[in-house]
Amino acid sequence: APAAPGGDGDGSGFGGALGTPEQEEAFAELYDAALAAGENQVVAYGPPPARALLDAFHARFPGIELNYQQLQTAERIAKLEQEKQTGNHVADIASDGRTPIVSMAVDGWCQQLDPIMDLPEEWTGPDSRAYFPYVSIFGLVVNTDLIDPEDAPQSWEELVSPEWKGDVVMVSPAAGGAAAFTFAMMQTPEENAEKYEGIMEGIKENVSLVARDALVLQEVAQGTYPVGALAYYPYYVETAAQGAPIEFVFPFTEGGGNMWTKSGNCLIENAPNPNAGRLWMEWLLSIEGQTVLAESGWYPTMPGMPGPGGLPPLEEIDLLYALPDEEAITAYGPYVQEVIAFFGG
Amino acid sequence: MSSVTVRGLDKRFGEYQAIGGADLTAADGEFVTLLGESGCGKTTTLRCIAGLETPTSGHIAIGDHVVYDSARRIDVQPERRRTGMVFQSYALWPHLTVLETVLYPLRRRKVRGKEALQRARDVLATVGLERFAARPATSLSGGQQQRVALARALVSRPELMLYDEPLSNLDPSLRRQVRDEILRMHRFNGTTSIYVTHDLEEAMHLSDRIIVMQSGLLEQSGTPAEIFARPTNEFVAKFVGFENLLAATVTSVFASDIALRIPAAGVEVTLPASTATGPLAAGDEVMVAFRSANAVVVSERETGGPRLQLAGVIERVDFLGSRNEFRIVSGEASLRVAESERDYRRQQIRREAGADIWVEVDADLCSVIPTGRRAPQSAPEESAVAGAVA
Amino acid sequence: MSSVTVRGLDKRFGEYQAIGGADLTAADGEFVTLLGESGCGKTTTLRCIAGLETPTSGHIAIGDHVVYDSARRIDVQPERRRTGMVFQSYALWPHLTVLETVLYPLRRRKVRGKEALQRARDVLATVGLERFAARPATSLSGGQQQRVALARALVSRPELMLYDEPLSNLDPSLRRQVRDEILRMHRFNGTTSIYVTHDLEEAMHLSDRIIVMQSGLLEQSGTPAEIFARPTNEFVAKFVGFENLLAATVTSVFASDIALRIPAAGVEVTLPASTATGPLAAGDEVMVAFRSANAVVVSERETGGPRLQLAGVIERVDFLGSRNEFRIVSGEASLRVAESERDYRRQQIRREAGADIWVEVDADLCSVIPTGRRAPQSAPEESAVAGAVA
Amino acid sequence: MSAISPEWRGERLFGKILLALALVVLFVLFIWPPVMMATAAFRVGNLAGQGEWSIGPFLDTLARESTWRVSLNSIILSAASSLGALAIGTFLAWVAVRTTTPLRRWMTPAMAVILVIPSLFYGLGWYLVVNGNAAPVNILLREWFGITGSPLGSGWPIMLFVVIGFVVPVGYLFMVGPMARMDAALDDAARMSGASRGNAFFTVTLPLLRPTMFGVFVLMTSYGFSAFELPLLFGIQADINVFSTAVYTTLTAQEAVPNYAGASTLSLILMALVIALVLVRSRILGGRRFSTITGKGFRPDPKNYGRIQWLFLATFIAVVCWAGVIPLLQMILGSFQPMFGVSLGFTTANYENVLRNPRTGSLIGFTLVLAAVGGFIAASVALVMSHLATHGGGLLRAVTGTVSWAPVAIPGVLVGLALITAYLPIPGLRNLIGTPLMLLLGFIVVVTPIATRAVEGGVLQISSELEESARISGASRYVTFFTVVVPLVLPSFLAGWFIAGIGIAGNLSLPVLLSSPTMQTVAVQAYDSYRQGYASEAAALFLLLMLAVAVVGAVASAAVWGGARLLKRIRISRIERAITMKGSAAYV
Ligand SMILES: Nc1ncnc2c1ncn2[C@@H]1O[C@H](COP(=O)(O)OP(=O)(O)OP(=O)(O)O)[C@@H](O)[C@H]1O
Ligand SMILES: Nc1ncnc2c1ncn2[C@@H]1O[C@H](COP(=O)(O)OP(=O)(O)OP(=O)(O)O)[C@@H](O)[C@H]1O
Ligand SMILES: [Mg+2]
Ligand SMILES: [Mg+2]
Repeated sequence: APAAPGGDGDGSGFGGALGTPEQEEAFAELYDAALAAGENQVVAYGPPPARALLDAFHARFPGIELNYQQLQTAERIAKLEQEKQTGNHVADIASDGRTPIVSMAVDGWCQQLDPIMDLPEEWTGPDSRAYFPYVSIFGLVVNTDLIDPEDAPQSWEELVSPEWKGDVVMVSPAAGGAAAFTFAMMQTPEENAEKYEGIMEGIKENVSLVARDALVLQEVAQGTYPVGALAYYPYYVETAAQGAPIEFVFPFTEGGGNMWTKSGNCLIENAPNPNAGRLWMEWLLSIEGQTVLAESGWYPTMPGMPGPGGLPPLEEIDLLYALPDEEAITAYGPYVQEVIAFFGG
Repeated sequence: MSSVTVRGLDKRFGEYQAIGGADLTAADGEFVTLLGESGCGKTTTLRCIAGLETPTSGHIAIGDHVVYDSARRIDVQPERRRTGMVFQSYALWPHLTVLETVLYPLRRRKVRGKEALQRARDVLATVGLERFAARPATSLSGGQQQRVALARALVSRPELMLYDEPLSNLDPSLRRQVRDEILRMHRFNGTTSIYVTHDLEEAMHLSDRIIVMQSGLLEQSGTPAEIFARPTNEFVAKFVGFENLLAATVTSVFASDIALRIPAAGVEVTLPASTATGPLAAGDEVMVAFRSANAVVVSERETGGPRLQLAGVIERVDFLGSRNEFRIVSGEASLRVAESERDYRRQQIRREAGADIWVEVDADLCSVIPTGRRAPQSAPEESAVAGAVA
Repeated sequence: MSSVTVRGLDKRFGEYQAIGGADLTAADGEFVTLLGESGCGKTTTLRCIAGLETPTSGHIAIGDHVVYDSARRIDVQPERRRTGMVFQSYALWPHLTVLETVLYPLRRRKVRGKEALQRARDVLATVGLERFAARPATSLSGGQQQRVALARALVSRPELMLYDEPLSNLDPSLRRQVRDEILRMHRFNGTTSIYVTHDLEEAMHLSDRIIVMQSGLLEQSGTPAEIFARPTNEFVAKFVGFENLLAATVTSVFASDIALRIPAAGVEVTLPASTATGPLAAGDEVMVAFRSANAVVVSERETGGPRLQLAGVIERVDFLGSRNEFRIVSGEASLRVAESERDYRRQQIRREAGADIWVEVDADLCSVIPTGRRAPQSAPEESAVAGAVA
Repeated sequence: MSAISPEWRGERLFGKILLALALVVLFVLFIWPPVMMATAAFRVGNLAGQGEWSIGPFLDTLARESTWRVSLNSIILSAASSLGALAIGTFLAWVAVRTTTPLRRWMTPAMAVILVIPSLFYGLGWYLVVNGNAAPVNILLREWFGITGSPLGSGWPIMLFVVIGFVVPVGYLFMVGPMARMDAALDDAARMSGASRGNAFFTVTLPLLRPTMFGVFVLMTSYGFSAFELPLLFGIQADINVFSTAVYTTLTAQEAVPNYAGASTLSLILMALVIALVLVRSRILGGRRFSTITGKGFRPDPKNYGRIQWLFLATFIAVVCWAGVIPLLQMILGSFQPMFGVSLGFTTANYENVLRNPRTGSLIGFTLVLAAVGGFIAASVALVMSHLATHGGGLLRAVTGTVSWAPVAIPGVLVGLALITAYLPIPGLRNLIGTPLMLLLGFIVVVTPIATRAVEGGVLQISSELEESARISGASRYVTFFTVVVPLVLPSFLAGWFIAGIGIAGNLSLPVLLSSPTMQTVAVQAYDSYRQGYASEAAALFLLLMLAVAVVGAVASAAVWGGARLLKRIRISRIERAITMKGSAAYV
């Protein structure tokens, strides 16, 4: 649980809740600078993170409010462009999946930062213009009233086999989103395409598709289907907390192909609240931030942090291979279209 | 069979009593005209018969079928009553052309194809609107619209026709022509017709029977000749054009004559008994009524023949081209006399205000109307004594 | 100052020419009546004067102000023309009560408070609608609505009043009463009035001048007496009630007489020169016209006095209460004669179909109307020769 | 012979300048965004309508088979559902105002409340009724026929059923105003001509409403193209994808760089459809107006149709259940569940969470004010434009027609983007972006076509002679407008206001783009919550909004109704006093 506001009382440290004393010193400086500049809010464009995170941050740094506005990539760019043209800057932070954030960093929307925490290069964007504090994973949920989690499918091949026909529910890739992206990643590069050949066809053949992520969990929790595929782990956490008889099964141990995405933030050029914005970005990498992230269902990216809910560490999982950041910006697009078209969209 | 029987018809609009217990009948094939003041309930009566208005109470039968009976909770839908109606407000459909409007009732009655077209064209020709067949009905002139409304009602030849002032906006020659056509169709199809008009001549021409209404009640019913010659009360008399009504007292009643005193004009007169429109006894208060066109203005009192002679002074003369209209003061009474062109040319008199003249009316052109019927005890009012003018 | 001058008024609705170059004037304070067939453009003319319709071309001035001129692109908005109008279709506002409707023009003209109320009440009393003041105007009976429309127009006492058949739905006695009121107001306020009606008597009563229109053109204009006694063409003659029109040829013209031959009836007749409504020469084709009321049916030909005498056979008699209407065949011509109640009683003749009689008309009750004006070369048509009937 | 007064001439010049100015404003606000969107189909850049010219994405998109498939699906879905909803809505509107069916006075309020249900929860509500083992429909099927699974859970029939149910209230509310203003005599005349009740309805009543019905049909069909949530919920399992999903996925599929050109190309299809429909409509109607409010004996009284009215009532109740009660009950139920639609017991935590949030109150307040003000202005703009269109010449009619249809050609998913990219280069507007004022402006642009459809029918019904008689009575054009036109068109105006207001309250894309992050509406907030997995909380929030709308609506209509009655009483008694008591009590 987060420490009491203001840390241990001497005003400069946080009792090791965030990191080393030097790091905490830096946090405190940033916090003071933000308050001194009257930066009492951070405006972020992107999907808001779990509430626990916001609460923890707010408790740690009172007086700074986080305002998230959920925007699609196109919308965000249009809005930022407008802010740039009018000089009326509103946004401090852009928050999104990997490729949009990388492409923003490449296009010069983001400020270069020097992370307080020792974030590995792998998780900083180009020129250190973005941080990727966590990774989201997608896996199976099973209804424990209907089947034993042990008996759940162990690989994509098994999942899409006729054996499970009618028992698996998944969000339809036809509406885009992570599902479409999963199968796009299975198409490229060539090795992936070979490795996962036939999966997409099998899905279409044997898996029931629904419109929304939330419905997958709902259907499984309700017991209409015993297995739900590509369930978003943080949602699972929330749902299980409500007492639903479900279990998360992760990872696929045979054949790999476990779906993951990394999420990032960047500090917008000319952000009106640069200190507060950066504070939020840095805090997400702090011990406290990473811990809360893990509790909320994400894999923290700082080295040495445990995975969420007792899942194995990220390094041990056979993840679906993804193209390098800068290549990914443009390479997946056509495949996503293809997947969507394949599923009738 | 499409006689009409209305009994005890009562219609209220909220508090307002539009019709109070009217009885009305029309025999099969009869042409009945309703006459009455503006707002007396003519339209409402027709609408009740048509089924467009639900009476407050009463009984209506068309032919053998009871179409409305408040006691027995019968209320037949309008389209089942097989009636046609010309609406006073035309009620033309803005979305249809003239021809479509006229074809509409035929379509509804399953007359189709050539026959329908032929009938529609005939009726349009009758009302002189053939040229306008393709125009939207509501873009026509007022009179043309009225004719469309009429054509629409006539075309389907219903057994019972209800006409609500169907010719009020037509010019006289067209009106005469269409009126004759209505009569022809009425006779030809054996339709029963109920007709509302304010034009007395039209009523005379068309009707088998005329019914005079006053504020929601039927006042008198009879053949045109009866109504026009022998109105049984003051209201009807005024309404059918007896411009001159003089209060009088019966002094004595003989076998074939009645002696009267007209106090306002200060004269005594003896009129044939046949002029009385109701039973009379000595002492009765009556009205002596005559039309302005039936009186003549002469400079010298003539003798011979029973006649009403009143000395008077010309108050005003209006020269109306084909007719002169005099207003004459005779004692306390004020009279109206119309002089035809021929009469005008026939005699030379001083036709100007202030001239002393005599007004003469042939005895049998007068009507003696019993009064005080409605309120028998009431003393004659001031205006009545003074000899009122319409 | 509110005289009206209309010059070269032209109005098309799409292809359709409703008015074709009409000229019309009304002097300040004059009461002008437009007469004409249904659909001849009366309403359109009034609407053009009021500014509700934009003429295709022409010039309209009210008083000194040009309110429309197609050449100079002037088109003054209706509300600035200071006219009042009674709409043929009433045009009442469904959301206002009778009193509010009548107050509306006063409000717009900044008459407020007691005065407005007083004026509204007066005008409502005039049309007999005081009791209905609180009712929505459109819930009234047809005649009542028409009176509201009239009251609304009268209440603001505009300098120019346009009346479009304002009394067509009223009963005769009410009509007379309101008509007199209109005249009183016209005189009292010095209003200029243009009035459309189909009721000849109304026109006679009210007008200083009557204008007869035919299909978008003005045919004749004159005082009521002129129009009624001396129509200058067949159309006008028919329209003002000359039911009998006989085609004739002028055989010779003397100083004070005209000799004519009427081929249809096979007679020759000499009429005073004053009966001619236009210049004549021997050989001209003319119409001899007379009203049915001015002819008498006699059993024996009388002598003495210049008169038109036509032998005939009764075809049909309609007994219309106060009047008998004869249709008589005389040679190839068919005639109408109306016999008044008085005439009826005066002589005993066989009044039945087939009876041989004489029709007589005093010479100076005839009008001799030059024809062939419009299409001078055209041979007289069959129907014209046969002595047409309206 | 005085020439025309200089004062008059001045007014004319001033009027012309004013008109020109108005035209420019209208063009920039209404026509520029769709034009920009159309050109964006041919440009590749990081902002819509900017960057390099290229025809590539355009050709690519059109070459895709799926483009045409989804368009066809959408055409079928939107045309069929608009037709169905319009038919049912029109019928119910007729029942409500032209018959004496019991409870008819409750029909409009009921439909108004139903209209407030957001499509998301309407869809989820029905989804839960027909999908899953616990769904009532499936339980019945299992019990009675032994059918398992969710056979009725997706596919065309259920999709049409659900979509029609969703738009029925819209159809109803569009039609009820014009329906209320029909002279009963027109119907009477048909009955006297031998037409039965049904006959008269189909041959006279309906044709007279053609101008309104066609307009509403075109509008509903176009908006059917923007249907997102419902086709997604009920179509995707059956592989039925629709246009709006395609626009969305085209735009976002590339992830990093939005594919504006592809999305704009798709929207050209909608644009073509709208243009075609509008042309067909004006062809069929030919600029005719069927005036049903005349100045001669206009009596719009309802009629008693006898016992069949009980059938009407039953139909009404069935429709209310279908369109309102069932999804609403699910929504209420869901708002008390810890997880929406999953039976894990009940909790009030969702409400507590929502109410604990200090911003909930201002959120609801802001939404209500925005909807009320925006709806009012849009309805007013619609009223003025419709009125001008019926009176002005061909040019004015063309301009107002275009203005009232142009925004419809932008797919709902793109509306926000289209407006922001179109207004961005325009100096005055650019500075407004991000302020509530801009949001209001954007909403007015977006909902004016909706309001216009509701209002124009009412305007077309007013016979021009009613205005003419006012002019002759000395009222200027403006005074006539306010004293004659406005009172007569009021039912349609109120309907337009309400529908436009609901359109604003339910819009998701404009607040996000045109306003600041702290100025959001309930719909945006609720939808965000839903996307984060807090569906129950979203339901709770929306129910609170609905409650607020109902309370405000009830209070407002009670006030209006009571006020109107009072006013009428005062009017009548004043008139009576004025008439009876000689010379007393001035009538003001
Ligand atoms: N709005 C219109 N569109 C097309 N034609 C019209 C229109 N208004 C009038 N007309 C035509 O113009 C002619 C003249 O119409 P107007 O209303 O002036 O006749 P009117 O003399 O008043 O006839 P009535 O005595 O029947 O009222 C008619 O033939 C009519 O059909
Ligand atoms: N719908 C209504 N609501 C209230 N009152 C009405 C209604 N219809 C008619 N009335 C009233 O009932 C009375 C009779 O009306 P009706 O229309 O029958 O008169 P009418 O004899 O046809 O008169 P008119 O000759 O003027 O047409 C009138 O006083 C009228 O005001
Ligand atoms: Mg009537
Ligand atoms: Mg007219």
